[in-house]
Amino acid sequence: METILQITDLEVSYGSVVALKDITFNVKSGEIVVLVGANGAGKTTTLRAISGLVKPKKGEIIFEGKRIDHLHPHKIVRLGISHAPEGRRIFGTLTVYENLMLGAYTQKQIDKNTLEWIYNLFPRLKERSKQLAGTLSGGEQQMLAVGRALMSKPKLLLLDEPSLGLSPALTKIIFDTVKQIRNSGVTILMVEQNAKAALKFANRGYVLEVGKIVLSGTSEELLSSQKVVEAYLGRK
Amino acid sequence: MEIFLQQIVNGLAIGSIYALVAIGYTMVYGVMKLINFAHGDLVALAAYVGLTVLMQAFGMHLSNLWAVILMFTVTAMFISLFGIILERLAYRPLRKAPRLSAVVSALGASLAIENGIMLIWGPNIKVFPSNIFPSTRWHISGVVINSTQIAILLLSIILMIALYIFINRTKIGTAIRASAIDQDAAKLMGINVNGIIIAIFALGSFLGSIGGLFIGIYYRELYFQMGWIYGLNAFIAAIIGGIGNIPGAMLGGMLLGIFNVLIAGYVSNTWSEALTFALLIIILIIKPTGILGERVAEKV
Amino acid sequence: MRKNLVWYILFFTIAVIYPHFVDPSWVDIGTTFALYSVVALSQDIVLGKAGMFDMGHATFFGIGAYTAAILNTVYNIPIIYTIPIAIALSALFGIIISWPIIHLRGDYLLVATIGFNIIFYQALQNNLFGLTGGPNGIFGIGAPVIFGINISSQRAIYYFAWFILLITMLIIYNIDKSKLGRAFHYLRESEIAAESFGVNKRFYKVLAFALGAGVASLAGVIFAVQYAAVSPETFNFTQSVLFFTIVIVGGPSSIPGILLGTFVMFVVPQFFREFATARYFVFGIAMILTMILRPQGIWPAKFGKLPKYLTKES
Amino acid sequence: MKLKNLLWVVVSLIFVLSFSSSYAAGVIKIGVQAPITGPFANEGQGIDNAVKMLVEQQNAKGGLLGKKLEVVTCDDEGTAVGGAICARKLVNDGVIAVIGTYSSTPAESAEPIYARAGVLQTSDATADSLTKHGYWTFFRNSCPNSAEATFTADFLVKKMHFKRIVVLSDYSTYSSDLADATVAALKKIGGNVIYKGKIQAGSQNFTPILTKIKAMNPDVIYFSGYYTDGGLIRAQQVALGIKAAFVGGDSNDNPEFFKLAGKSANGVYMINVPRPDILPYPLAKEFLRDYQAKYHMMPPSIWTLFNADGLRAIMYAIEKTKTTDTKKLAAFLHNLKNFPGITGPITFTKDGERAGSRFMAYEIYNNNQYKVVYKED
Amino acid sequence: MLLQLNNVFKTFGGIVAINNLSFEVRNNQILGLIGPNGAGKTTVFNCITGIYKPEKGTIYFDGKNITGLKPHVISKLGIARTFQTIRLFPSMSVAENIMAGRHTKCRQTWFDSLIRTPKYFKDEKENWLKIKYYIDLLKLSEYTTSIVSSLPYGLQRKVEIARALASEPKLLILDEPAAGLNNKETQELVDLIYQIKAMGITILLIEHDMDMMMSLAEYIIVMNFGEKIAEGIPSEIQSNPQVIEAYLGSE
Repeated sequence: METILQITDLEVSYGSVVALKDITFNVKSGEIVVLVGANGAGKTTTLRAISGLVKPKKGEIIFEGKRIDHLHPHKIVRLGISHAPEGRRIFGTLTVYENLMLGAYTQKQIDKNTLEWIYNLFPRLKERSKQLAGTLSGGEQQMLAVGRALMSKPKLLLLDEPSLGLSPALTKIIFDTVKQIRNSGVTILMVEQNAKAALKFANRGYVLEVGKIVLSGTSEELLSSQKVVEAYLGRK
Repeated sequence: MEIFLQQIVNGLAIGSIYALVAIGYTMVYGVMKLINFAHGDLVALAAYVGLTVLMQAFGMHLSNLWAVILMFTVTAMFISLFGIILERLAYRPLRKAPRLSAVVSALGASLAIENGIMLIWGPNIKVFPSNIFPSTRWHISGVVINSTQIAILLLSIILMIALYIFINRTKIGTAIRASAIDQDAAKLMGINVNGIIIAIFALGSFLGSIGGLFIGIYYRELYFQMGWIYGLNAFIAAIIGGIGNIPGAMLGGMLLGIFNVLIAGYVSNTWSEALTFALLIIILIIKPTGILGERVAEKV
Repeated sequence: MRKNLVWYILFFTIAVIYPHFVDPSWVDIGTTFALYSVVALSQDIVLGKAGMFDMGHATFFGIGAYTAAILNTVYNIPIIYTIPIAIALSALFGIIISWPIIHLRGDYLLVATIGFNIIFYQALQNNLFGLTGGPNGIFGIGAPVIFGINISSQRAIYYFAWFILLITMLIIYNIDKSKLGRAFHYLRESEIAAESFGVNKRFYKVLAFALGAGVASLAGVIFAVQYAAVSPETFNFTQSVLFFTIVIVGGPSSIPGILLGTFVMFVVPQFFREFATARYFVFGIAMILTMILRPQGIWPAKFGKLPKYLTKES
Repeated sequence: MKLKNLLWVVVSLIFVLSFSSSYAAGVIKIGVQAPITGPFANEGQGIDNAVKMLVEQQNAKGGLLGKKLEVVTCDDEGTAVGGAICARKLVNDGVIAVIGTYSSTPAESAEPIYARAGVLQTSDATADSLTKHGYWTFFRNSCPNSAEATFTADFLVKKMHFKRIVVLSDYSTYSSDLADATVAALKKIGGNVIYKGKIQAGSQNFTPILTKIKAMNPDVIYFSGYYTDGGLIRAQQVALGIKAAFVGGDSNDNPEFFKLAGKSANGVYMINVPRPDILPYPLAKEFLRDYQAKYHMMPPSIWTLFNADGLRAIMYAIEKTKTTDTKKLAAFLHNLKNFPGITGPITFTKDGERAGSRFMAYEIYNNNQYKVVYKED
Repeated sequence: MLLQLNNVFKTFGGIVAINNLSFEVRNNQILGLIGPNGAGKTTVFNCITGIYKPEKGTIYFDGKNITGLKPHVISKLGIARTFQTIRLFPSMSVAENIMAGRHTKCRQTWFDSLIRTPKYFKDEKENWLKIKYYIDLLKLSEYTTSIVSSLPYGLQRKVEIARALASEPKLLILDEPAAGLNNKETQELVDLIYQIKAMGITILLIEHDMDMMMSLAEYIIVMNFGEKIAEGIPSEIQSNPQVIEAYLGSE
């Protein structure tokens, strides 16, 4: 498989606070890769650096052979990276349909098939397309955030905590959908707290601790690693 | 009753001008959280530029209609461009600075434009020719309405409907609304937020320039400091409607126009400004974010 | 700390000898500079320290000037006794005005304060209660007599104004170095953290307005004495914009910053009087440039000057 | 970063370098206190232009007493405080006389300062109080409000027989004083004032108050403010279909009034001293010709000419008394009788009032033609 | 019993953030509050400290009903806190930040401040010297005059704790104090928390670093979806299947 995203020696800091240090990893085409780790470990910052919302201090981000770490976010979206950010960040006073349209902002016109596909993935969104997004329930908002990100027909989808605040049943639905999205050919890099479930369907994972990658491997390796459990529940 | 209706008619005419100008304040505030104190002076500048273009057009022996069309197009284009340049020079360098620094920059821009007008066109008042619009008057059961008022009201409403459609039905319009809600999320949609800010200044200045030309056509008197009065009123209108909210600005403008005439006509002419502001303060105390504004809770 | 003291002594020494070297119109400008500095410092209590966007401060300046003018010309009360009355009245107004609007955030508060200024201005113009003299204002205000000295000559008023500036600077300095000033700063920097550590938001915010109003009012009384006249346009909204700009251009919450701000915004335009027609044009552009080059103000406030018993040893 | 610092230094230098003033010996200094900026900027610049032109002409003839004249201008911005600052500045610059200012408020705040310094002051400001303080240095070069008020009242009641009179003013010292004086004069001769109101100058939208007035059915609307508002009030009055006559006080009499009022100007009555271009005096024609040649425009109003006369009277006094001692000049001026002026013969009374008023009432026809309908006897 | 929550209920725009939560904190206990992101832990803290007003339920502190009181009143009663996202006074110095903790303990009135009465001098000196103790305790003395926004994250966390301690609280609420700290700093923090407990202060703690939580907390409350799903001593919690599911997720 060919490497779609390569990150080398990435360093990010907010003011004097170093958030990421020497992060190196890659994502291969067609994979689901999960970043796991406790709060404050730097998972979200990694995604923000890839989509251009924060400028790295050092290091390279290469997407499909092109260096993107100096580009504006809107240019990165055009290259085919879509980011469903932490906390969903949907446009609450716009309708569901308008949110989806914004997802397709970089497209010349809205692809009916993509829309249809997203409505198939999340039938709830079709039912509520005229409703204001802010009035949706938490799960529906998450669906919208993912659906919106898919509207730009990305090659690489960045998902930040898609199960945050969702009930187990809803989490399952979201995760099933993530699998479907991958099966349709979109590469996925996700941050997930629900590590066990995520690793179940992911190909590979990286464990972050305080801005550094401390462990990496295939899902199976990580799932059986004591270190992952420790990352959350601590050493006994 | 006739008197009351007459007041309402007059209030709507001035209110629609306030509304056009208020939209410029509200759009800039919505995305940049900046009170653009120079907007009112841009409106005044538009009236002066319009008058100059009109006189040139008459000089070229164009018919009234063509002269007016030329005036509107040239002025609107010039002022929109001016708005874009203003943003680039006076506001963009301050986007990461403390908010009040940008406010002072806006006050400086206001002072510079106002006195720039005086340097170019002189301190004397300038007067729009009275014969550009046919001034027919209709008496409808005691209420006098003239054609200029109707033209302004109609054109304003058409412009506002067009803006409403643009903002709500087009891609760029939706992008503008999205940028006002959450700039980072907008960037992630592939929206060039810098481009949106430029668009907002162009659009706000465009509507302001139409407002300025209407002032010129309706009242016909221009003086270099007039921007302050219209700017302040339009700004109040934007606040009443809920600053950042475009339909709010339209509503606020119309309401303020009507408040103004009703207070001046029925309560007290000499206290009209004070009462308008007292009303504004009461609205703010009761509904701190204006009539259509939304309360945004801070996350702790 | 020592170094600062030396600078301040130098500053006031120059101020003391200044009127002996310049012509009378510049003495007047020096007097007005001192008074405007006092108003700007008082505005800064609200705007710079407590972080509330107040763009109507000329109201309180005006309340002081008009209180002195009315009490002196109508009721024949000597100016010196009008000072405490003016301060108390203005502080009371500060409380009454700010109480209902104190919860408004940022720009909304700014609009509300502009509103109060415009209401005040129109009240003056409309000759409220037949006392304010309408658009003419009030003429023939007397001079204060202190310890038998009649403060009526130009120089006497000059020194009196600078004495008031000195007192104000001391008061502001005291505020900065105390529980009171720290509470204001905490509220500006983070309201939630301040409240969580026991700072009573409403009390301190209203108090900031009351103190700001009181001090501005003091300057107003002397201003009325300086010109022996008060008229509404000296206290209109444009004047508030000037005080607001002084604070932001100079550097919020910084005493030297605000003095510099007053110099740049009030004294410098006096140099330009020769270039009357172009000066405000150039001045507007200079305001933009200043903010771009110095977004925190010309002389931003510095924190971390602590009592010696804390920083010395260990 | 370095570039920023450099720019900063340049900006500060611009501020400081502008501090310069020059002193020249062997000249007679004449001050101009006028609103060069602010809402009356055009009037102020008119006064400044006129003074500079006359001084230039005098210097071309060799000046006065063998010395050149020099003009020092100070912008009072039309405010009381600006007036006081200017007065102190001009006094210190060593002027012997000050021409201006345009409006009453800054003239009044400057008066005591000139009086104390012994500097002559001649202003067109019309507030009655200006000549009531007993300052020997003050000379009014126009006519006081009270004279105009009496004339206006006579015109409205005795000549036109208006029964329902509305009086409007703005908030300025001049305008509200004139309105008050006119109402007082009307009451004295039994005029019926049905409404007295104020408008905010520059607000442009006067329909609320006019609509209110419409319901009162007035015969006449008298406005004592400025042409910038008067022209619009008339236009909006007609647009609202209010049939009443419109009478404007002297400050309405300005070419811009007719532009603003458009066709509605027809039938308007103006109360004023003679207009610049119908002044019958050859000096006036000469002045207007020179002014137009030099500045390529007409003076903004008659007030420019009044101030020009103020200057001419003072220059005449210097020439006659062969001194620049202001006490002697004042004594000469207080006894000046029928000195030919641009605005008619100049005579000053003991309190510095210009004697004799020359008010007329004009009716406007053909948009901007004047016809005298009433004159003082 | 120092703190007692009874059936506290709070919603945001129709979404339930805390659902009938009850628990109590005993004197001088270290009580841990854990749960996945978005479980409502911080909202609980905000309800206790008065930043949010619970819609239902009561909160008792030291025998007093503090439900719905203003934050500054609650602070005075002896509750101090740190924040999840650091909330210092960014442009002020370390010492001035810590001095905020003394606000309720300073006895000078605003008038003493204004004209510098003898009471002012005495009060200032007393309190500055008091915070000096906390500056030394947290080993911040070399940063006393530094502006906090220029300090690294770990030090900022320490300043927050010092500020809270300076108010001499009965109850100290720590919201993820170890977030963003490295191992060494975390270890120091653990020692510090033991020291604080030794001072007789009760501690309520939210923390994601489970090593730290398990070694520190005497008793743990587990939350998910705004509800309490488990409580007990650390070893019980660590082997509780419900907790494991909440954290690692079901399949």
